[in-house]
Amino acid sequence: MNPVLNSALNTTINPGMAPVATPFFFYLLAGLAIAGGVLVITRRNSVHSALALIGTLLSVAGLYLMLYAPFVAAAQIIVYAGGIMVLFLFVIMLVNIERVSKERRFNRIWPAGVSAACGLMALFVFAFVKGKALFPDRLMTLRESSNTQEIATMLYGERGKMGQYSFGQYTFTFEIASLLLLVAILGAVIMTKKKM
Amino acid sequence: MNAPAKDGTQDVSKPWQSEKPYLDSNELIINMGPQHPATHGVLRVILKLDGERVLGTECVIGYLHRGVEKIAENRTYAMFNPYVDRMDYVAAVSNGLGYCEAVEKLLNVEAPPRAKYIRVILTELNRIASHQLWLGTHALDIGAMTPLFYTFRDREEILKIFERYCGARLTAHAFRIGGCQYETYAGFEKDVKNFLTFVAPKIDEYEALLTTNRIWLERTKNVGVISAADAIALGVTGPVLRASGVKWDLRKAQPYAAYSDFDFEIPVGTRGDTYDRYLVRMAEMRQSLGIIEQAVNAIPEGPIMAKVPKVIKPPVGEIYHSIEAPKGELGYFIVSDGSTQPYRLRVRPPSFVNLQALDIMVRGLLVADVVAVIGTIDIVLGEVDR
Amino acid sequence: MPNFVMSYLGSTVTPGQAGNQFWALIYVLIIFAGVSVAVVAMNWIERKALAHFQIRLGPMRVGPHGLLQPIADALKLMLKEDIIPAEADQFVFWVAPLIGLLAAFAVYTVIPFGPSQAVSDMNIGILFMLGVSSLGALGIVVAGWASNSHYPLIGALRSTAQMVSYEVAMGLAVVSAVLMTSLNSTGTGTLSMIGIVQAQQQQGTWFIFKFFPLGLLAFMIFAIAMIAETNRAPFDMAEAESELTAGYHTEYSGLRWSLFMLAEYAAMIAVSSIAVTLWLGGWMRPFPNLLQAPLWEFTFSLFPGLTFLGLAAIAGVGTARMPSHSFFRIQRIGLGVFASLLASIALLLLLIAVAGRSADTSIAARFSEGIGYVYWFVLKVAIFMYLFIWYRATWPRYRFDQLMRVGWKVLLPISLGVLIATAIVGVIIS
Amino acid sequence: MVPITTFHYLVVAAALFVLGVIGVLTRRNVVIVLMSIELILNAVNLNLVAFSRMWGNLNGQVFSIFITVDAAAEAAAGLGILIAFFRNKETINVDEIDLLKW
Repeated sequence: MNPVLNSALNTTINPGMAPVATPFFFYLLAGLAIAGGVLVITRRNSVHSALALIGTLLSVAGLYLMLYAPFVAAAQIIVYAGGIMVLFLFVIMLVNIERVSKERRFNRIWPAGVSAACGLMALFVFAFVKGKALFPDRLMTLRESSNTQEIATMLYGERGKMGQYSFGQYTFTFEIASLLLLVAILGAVIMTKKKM
Repeated sequence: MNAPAKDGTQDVSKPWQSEKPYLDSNELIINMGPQHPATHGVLRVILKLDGERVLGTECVIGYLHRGVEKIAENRTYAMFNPYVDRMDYVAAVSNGLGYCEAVEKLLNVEAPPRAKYIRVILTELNRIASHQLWLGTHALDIGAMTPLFYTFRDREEILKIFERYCGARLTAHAFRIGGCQYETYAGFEKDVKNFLTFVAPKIDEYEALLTTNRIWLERTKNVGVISAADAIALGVTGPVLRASGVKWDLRKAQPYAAYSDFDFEIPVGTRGDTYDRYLVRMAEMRQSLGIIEQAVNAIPEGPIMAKVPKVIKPPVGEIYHSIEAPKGELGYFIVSDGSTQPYRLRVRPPSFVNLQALDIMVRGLLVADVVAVIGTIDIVLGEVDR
Repeated sequence: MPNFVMSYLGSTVTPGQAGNQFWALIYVLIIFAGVSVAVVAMNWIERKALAHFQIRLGPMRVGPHGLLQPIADALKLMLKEDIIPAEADQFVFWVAPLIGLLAAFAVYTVIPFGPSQAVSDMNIGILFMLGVSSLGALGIVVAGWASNSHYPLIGALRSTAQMVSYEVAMGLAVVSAVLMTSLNSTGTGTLSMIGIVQAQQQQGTWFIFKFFPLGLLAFMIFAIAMIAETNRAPFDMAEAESELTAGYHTEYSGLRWSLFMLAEYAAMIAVSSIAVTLWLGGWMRPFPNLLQAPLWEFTFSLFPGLTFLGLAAIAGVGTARMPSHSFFRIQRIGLGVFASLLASIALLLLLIAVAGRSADTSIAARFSEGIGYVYWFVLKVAIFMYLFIWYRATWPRYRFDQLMRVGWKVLLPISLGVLIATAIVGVIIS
Repeated sequence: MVPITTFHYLVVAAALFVLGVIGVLTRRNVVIVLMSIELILNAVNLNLVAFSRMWGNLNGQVFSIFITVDAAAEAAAGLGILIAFFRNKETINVDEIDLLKW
C-alpha cells in the first residue's frame, strides 16, 4: 500500500459536520445530471440538447456544493453555464441548424459505439467493486467557509499578509492556464475572421 | 417590416428558410417599408446590405401622389390656393406665400408693405414650427424621447397664433393673391412678442439637452456627410446645402416679401454631416426670432390687399418664382395662356430634390444610421409625392 | 411556538447559515413578495416620472393619479391571448422566459438587506451573483431563437453579445471592490456580501470613497456596465423600434411577455442592490462611526417613520386637491384610504422607534434596528432606480457597434487599470 | 438512508463519462460531439472534487478549475474550427469532414 494512502486511512477521522444536504438532494441532483446527459446525446434539435447540457451543468454545480466546494460550483456556473453554453448557443444559431436536423442523427456504426461504451462501463464497475477498500466511506471534515480563502492562497499565495509575497503552490500553473486561454482565443479569432 | 424581398424566389411563408445562413450573409436586400416608423410618412427605401453595411439605397415614392399639378390645370388661380398648403403640410404658410407671390409676379402686382410684413412674420413663425417638428422626430429616431415633447409644446404656441389669425392651425390658407385676406386680430403683435420671449429660452433647453450630449455627438458626427460639390451637383438646397458650407439663402440672394428690410445672418456649417445640419437649423431658428422681432416692431400701417381684379386672368406668359421654404428652395413655374386657369403649373419641392442626396450620404453607413440620415434631410412626403 | 419565532427574530445569523429551511423559506417568500411589489411600484414610478420629465402627466385615469395602472396592466396581460408563432419550438419558447426569470430572482438569495436579514450568507456571494446574472443572457438567446423569425433572432444575438461583453467589465469592477475588502487590518478578504458590508463598516468608509479615485472609478464602471447588463436606457438596442431589428421579445405576448418585463425589472433591482452592497455600504446608515451618540442613533431610527409620514402627507394633499366632481368621488376615497394606510404605517414605525429607544434590550429595539437596516438599503436602491429612469429620459440610444466599442475598448481597459491600481495601492498601504 | 459516500459520486461521474463517450462515438453533428466532450470533462471534474473532499485537501478542487479553463479553451477552438469549416462546406456533419485539405 503506498504510504500516502496509509497515512490517510488511519488518521483519526471524526465524523464531520452533518452533511449539508440530506441524501434526497444528492439523488435528485444526480438524477437530473444523468437525465440531462441522456437528453444531450439523444435530442434531434441541438438547441434542446444545449438546454439539457445547461441542466446537467447546474445540477453538477449543486453536487459540488454538497462536496463543500462552493468556489468550484461558482466557477462552474460562471464559466460553463454562463460562458461556454452561450458560445454554443451562438454557434448553433449562426450555423442555421435547421437543415442539418433533417439528416440522420446517429451514424451507421452506432452499435459499435454503444458496445464500446458498455465495455467501458463494465470496466468502471469492476474497478469500483474490486477497489471498495480504497474508498473509505467516512466523511473528511472540510470547513466550508475556509476553502474559498485557501484556494485563493493556494492559487496566488498570501498576498494580504503584511507584504510577505510568497507564491502559492499553483501560481505558475495558473499562469500557464491563462496562456492556454490566450492561445485558444487567438486560434478562434483567426479561424472565424472573414477574409476582410 | 415585410420579409426580405430577395431577387431569387424565396419561400415567403418560411422566412426562416433563407438559403444563406445569417453567418456569412452577403448581398441582402431589406425593405424599409412604407410604414416604417422612421420614414416620416410613406417612403419605401430598398436597402442593399452587406451584413450591416449599406451598399446602396433606392427610394420608392409615390404612395402620397395626389396629382396636384394636374388638378391646377382645371382650377382658377384663386381656387388652387388651398391645394398648395397640402403639399408641405408642415410648412403650409410658406407654400402659400410662394404661390401668391408667383401669381402676383405673373400679374405684375405688388403686395402692399403691411401685407408683406404680415407675410414675413407668419412665414418665419412657420419656419420655426417646421424646424421644431424636425428636431422632435429626428431626436426620437436616434433614441432621445424627451425633445419631442419639448418641441411640440412650443410648436403649439405658434399654431395658436395661426388659429387666431386665420382660423386653421396647420394648413393655414393665410394669404391671397395680392396680399392678405384678414387684418391682424387685435392682440396679434402682443401675442407674437409674448411668443418671442417664451420660445427663446426653450431653444436653449433643446441645445442643453442635445448639443453637448456625448451619445448625440457620437450618433451624428461624421454621419451622412455630403460635400459642397455633390450638394450643388444634386441641386440640394436649404439647411442641407448650407451645412455643407455653401452660403446660399434665397432670402438674401433673391430677397422677396420685405426680407430686404431686415438684417439677419445665414448660418453655415463646415463638414456637411448630420451634426452640422442640426447646428445650422438651430441657428436658423434663432435668426428667425430676430427677423420676427424686427418685423413686429416696424410693421407699417396701410391697406393689406392690392387692387386685384375679382376674376384673375393673367397675361399670356410664364414665370418662375422661388422662395426659401424651411426645407429649401420652393419654386413655382406657372405658364398662363391668358385664361382664368393656368396652362401648366410646375412645383419645385425642396424635399423631393434633397431626397436624391440620401443615396450618397448613406453609402457605407450602418442600417441604424439610415434612420438618422433620413431624419436629418427633413423630408415631408406630401411635398415629395405632390 | 412564540419562542421559536422569537429565537429567529432576534437571531444574529441568517436563516441560511442557521440551516433552518423553514425560516429560510419564509425569508424567500418575504423577499420575493417585496420584489414583486417593488416591480409594480417601479412600473408606476417609471411611467409617471418619465411623463413628468416630458411635461405630460402620465397615467391619471386608472385609480387616483394612475396608482392602479400597473395592476390594470398586469390583468390586461394575463387576459391577453398568448400567441405562439407557427413552427416555433413549443418547449424552448415556453422555457425561455422562465430562464430569464430564474436568473433575475436567484440573485436575491444572496443580497443582504441587513446583517442577519438575508436569505443566506454564502461565502461565495459575489461569485454566485456574477454566475447567475450571466444565466440571464441564456434566456434571451433561447427566446430569440425560439421565435423562429429573422429579426427577433438578430435582436437576441445582439443583446446577448452586449450582455456578455459588459459582464466582463462588470466582473472586473466587482473584483476590485472585493480586493478592497481584503486590504484591512485582518488581511483576509471575503466574497460574502454580508462580509463585504461589514468590512466597509470596519474600515469606516464606503468603498466608493476608499483610495479616492479608484473606488469611485470602479463604481462608475459598474454603474455603466449595470445599465448595459439589463438592456436599459442608452444601451437598449433590443427594443430600438426605430432600428431595423426588433427586440427578442417581439413574438411574445400576454403573460409570457410580462414575465420578460418582470425579469427585466427584477434584474434592474438586483443589479443596483449589488452596487449598493459593494460600494455604498449596504445597510449602513450614513456616518455610523462619527455620529455614535445615542441621540443621533435615535434620530436616524426615526427616518423610516418620517419618510412614510411624508408619503402619507403627499397622498393627503392629493386627496384634498382632487376636484369635487362626482366622477372623482371614488378616486378621492381611494386616495384617502391609501393616505391613511401610509399614515398608519408611519405611526407604527415611529412607535417602534420610540419604544426601541426606551428599553434597549427589548424586542422593539431589535425590531427598530432591523427596520433601520432594511430602510437604508432600500432607500439607496431606490435612488439607483431613479437613475435608471433619468437615463432613459435624457439619453439617445447608442448604435450597436459604438455600444460594443465602448464595452470592449473603453470600459474593459479602465476596469483592468483600476483593478491593478487598487492591488498596488492596497499592498503599499496595508 | 445510507450516508452519501465518495463511492456514490464516483458512480454518477462514471455514468456521465459513459454518456459522453456514447455521444462522441455515435452522433453525427459536430456541435453535439463537442457538447459530449464537455460532458466528459464535467465527469472528470466531479471525480476530482469528490476525491478532494475525501482526502480533505484542496488540490483536487484547484485542479478542477484548471480542467474548467481547459474546457473553455477547447470549446472556443472547437467552435472556431466548426465555423471556419461550415463557411466552406455548408455542412457540420462529422462523416462528411473527410478531406485533409480542401
